[in-house]
Amino acid sequence: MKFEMPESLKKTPQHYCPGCGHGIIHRILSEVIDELNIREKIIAVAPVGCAVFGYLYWDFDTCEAPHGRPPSVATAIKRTNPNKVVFTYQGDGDLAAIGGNEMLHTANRGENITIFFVNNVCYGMTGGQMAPTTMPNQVTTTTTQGRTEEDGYPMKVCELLSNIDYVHYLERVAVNSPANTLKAKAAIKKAMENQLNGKGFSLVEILAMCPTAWYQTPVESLQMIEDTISKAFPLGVFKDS
Amino acid sequence: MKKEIIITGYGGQGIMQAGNILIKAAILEDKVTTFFPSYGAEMRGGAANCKVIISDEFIGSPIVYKPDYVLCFSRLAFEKFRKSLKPDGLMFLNSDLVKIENNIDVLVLEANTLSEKFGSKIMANMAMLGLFIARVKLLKQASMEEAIKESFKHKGEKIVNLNIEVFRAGLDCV
Amino acid sequence: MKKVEINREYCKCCGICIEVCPVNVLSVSKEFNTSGVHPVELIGDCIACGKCYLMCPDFAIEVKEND
Amino acid sequence: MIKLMKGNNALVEGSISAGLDAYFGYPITPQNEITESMSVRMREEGRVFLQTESELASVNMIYGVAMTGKKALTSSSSPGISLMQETISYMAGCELPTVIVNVQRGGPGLGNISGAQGDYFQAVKGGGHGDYKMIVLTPSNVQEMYEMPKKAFYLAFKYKNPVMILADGVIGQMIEKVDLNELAKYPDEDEVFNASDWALTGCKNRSSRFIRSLIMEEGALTEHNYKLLEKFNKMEVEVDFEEVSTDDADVVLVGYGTSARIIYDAYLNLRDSGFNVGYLRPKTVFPFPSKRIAALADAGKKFMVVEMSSGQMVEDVRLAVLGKSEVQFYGIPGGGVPEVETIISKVKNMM
Repeated sequence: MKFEMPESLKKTPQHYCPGCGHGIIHRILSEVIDELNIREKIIAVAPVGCAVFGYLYWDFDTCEAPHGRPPSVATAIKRTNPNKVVFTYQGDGDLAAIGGNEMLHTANRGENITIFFVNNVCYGMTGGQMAPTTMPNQVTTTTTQGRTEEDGYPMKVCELLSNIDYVHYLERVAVNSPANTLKAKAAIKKAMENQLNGKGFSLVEILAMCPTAWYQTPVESLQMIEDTISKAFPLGVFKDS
Repeated sequence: MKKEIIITGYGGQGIMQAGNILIKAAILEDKVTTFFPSYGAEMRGGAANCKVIISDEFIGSPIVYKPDYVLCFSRLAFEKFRKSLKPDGLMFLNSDLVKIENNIDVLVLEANTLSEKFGSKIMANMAMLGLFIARVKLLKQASMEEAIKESFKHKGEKIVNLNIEVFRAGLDCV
Repeated sequence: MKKVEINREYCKCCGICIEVCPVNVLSVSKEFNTSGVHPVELIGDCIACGKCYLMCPDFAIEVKEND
Repeated sequence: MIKLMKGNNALVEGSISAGLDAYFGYPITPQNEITESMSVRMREEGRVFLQTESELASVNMIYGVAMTGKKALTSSSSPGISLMQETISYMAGCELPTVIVNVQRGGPGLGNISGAQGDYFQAVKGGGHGDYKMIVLTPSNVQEMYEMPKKAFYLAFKYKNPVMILADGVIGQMIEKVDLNELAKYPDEDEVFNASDWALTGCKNRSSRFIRSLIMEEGALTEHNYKLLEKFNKMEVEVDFEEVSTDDADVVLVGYGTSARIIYDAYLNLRDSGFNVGYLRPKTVFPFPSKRIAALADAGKKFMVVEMSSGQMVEDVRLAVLGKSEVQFYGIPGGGVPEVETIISKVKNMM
């Protein structure tokens, strides 16, 4: 196995907080793109959120979408450019909150695009507010006494989408250990291959660390995913039809 | 020459169809014409009207406030439009649907009854067009019939001919 | 032989690589990089397992042939 | 080919003739014929049609297509256009060529479905956030509904900016004669429509590109805004208007879209009665024919502005006139239509 930076990643320091999961996901995604030799065919759609600067790190064509709308932007790019490989990279606020409707309808149309859904159970960029995926009792800047029932229950995107007939592939992975990261990379690869093979809508949900908003050290946040978050959001394949 | 026409009644009575036939006939005679429909949430049963202008010159507003002619298919529309008619204007009334006092100066036709004689009551609009053209002579019979043909050709020759027959029966009622 | 190469300037000293290293050959250095971070450094014999590469969020670690 | 056609349907044919690659829309009255007709015609032409889940999705889809240098259009009516404002601002910020059609209806709120002109400010003054401008074309007849999409795309690509066709329910719903002959070619259109130096097409044989409107580097957004401003100022040359009998006029009637047709009737009637009135119809409301109006004001002419609103475009007329001449306004808001007779009596009062 090669442990060297992929060509699809720019050689640059990045802006994420220490221990943030985005860097790992950016890298394994770029590795997959290199391995599939599709860098020149990629049109990526970045979200509003911490990953809005994806283009600073990815060395392939990338655009920004308004908050919540990457599935629509990607749908349109893919439909008018069926030979390109189009993916969105979205956080939990972007995909599950403001963009919930676009997510549902893009899935329901079985669009031949790939969504990478980075679930770090909070709004990172704006400073750690509650997200739809925030854990029960989790303290955030808008649930200072912990998330209560009145604030809703963690939204399980894979489980939700698994009821949609037209969805092809759903898997939840995590990047909190070397073994999990390798599984995450395999899932990302499979989701990209699905698009190349015209299989339709694929979504990979990736549980990722946000030590800053979780008020933890990076190492503690690895354990938080292991002990708590992956219990609420079980890892595994939810659909592969 | 510029004549403004309102065709009015309920959705489903062929109001828009009648207006469309008028503008098609007008185009066949190289006239300038506009058609502006009422449009709404109701597809059938609600109040509906269309405004048709036929002119020899450029038409400004397609909206008609004071019509020269009203072709009326409902009581409600009759009350509404009789007041807006131009002083020398004419109202054509489907008297199967609207009963009026005798002293009002309108042209009446039992259009549904006439239509039913030909086997269907949904051709009352053709009967009224016949009456209208016979009285006003705004457009030629031949271009009207050509326009009717154009409008119904997708439904087959039988339907075209039936509509033309009802139109002619309306013509003969003046 | 392959071994860890650390880009001192990219490192934010999150400590994840130290946590996942099975042979405990990574440690926080005493020196600063230009961002004021104590970057991670190699202090023993690397077995080139690549776990630190897999888990580094900062593009700061590669496992390469030593020249 | 001469045909009788609804304005909404003519817009569809004009868009297809203009080389539209993709249409996205969500039903709303009074523009449903556009979405319905696109569903048939775009598929017939082997191009992309999609009925979306919302206007948000529609506008973001045209945003996506524009990223790749292709021609995309969405249409809606007032409330739907309000929903699109965020992404219109993004498109201006990202410098993307798109066309948005607003078949205006009565507002505010859900309002009604009658033709209205209450969205002028939203279109011309920037309904979305930030400093941006959009070229706004105002069709006044079915022929222009056919011809303006091509012009809109040409200008959108020329300036890499969203362009709006600001119609209304009357123009959209009315039927009149339209000549569907092939649209004239702009001399430089091949060059203008060629997006190869900026579009996202995959980074084959070139370095990777990104398109963004988030510009966080110190001072960079100010610089970007100045660059945009320079572009908006250059759009001035695209100003277009129609003018009749203003030379000897004491009062010039000003209106766009459906209002222009109404003032034309008033103009003819007043001229027939011996009054010296003129007629001026902006075909673009951004850029606005301010210079021409200023020149007419300098020549001592008064203005009667007519709109299907409480008075929006009249503010631009007043800005152009700068108090040098009298500007009167007559409008009916909320889906009402100004009456020719009222215009006539108001103009007579100004004489």
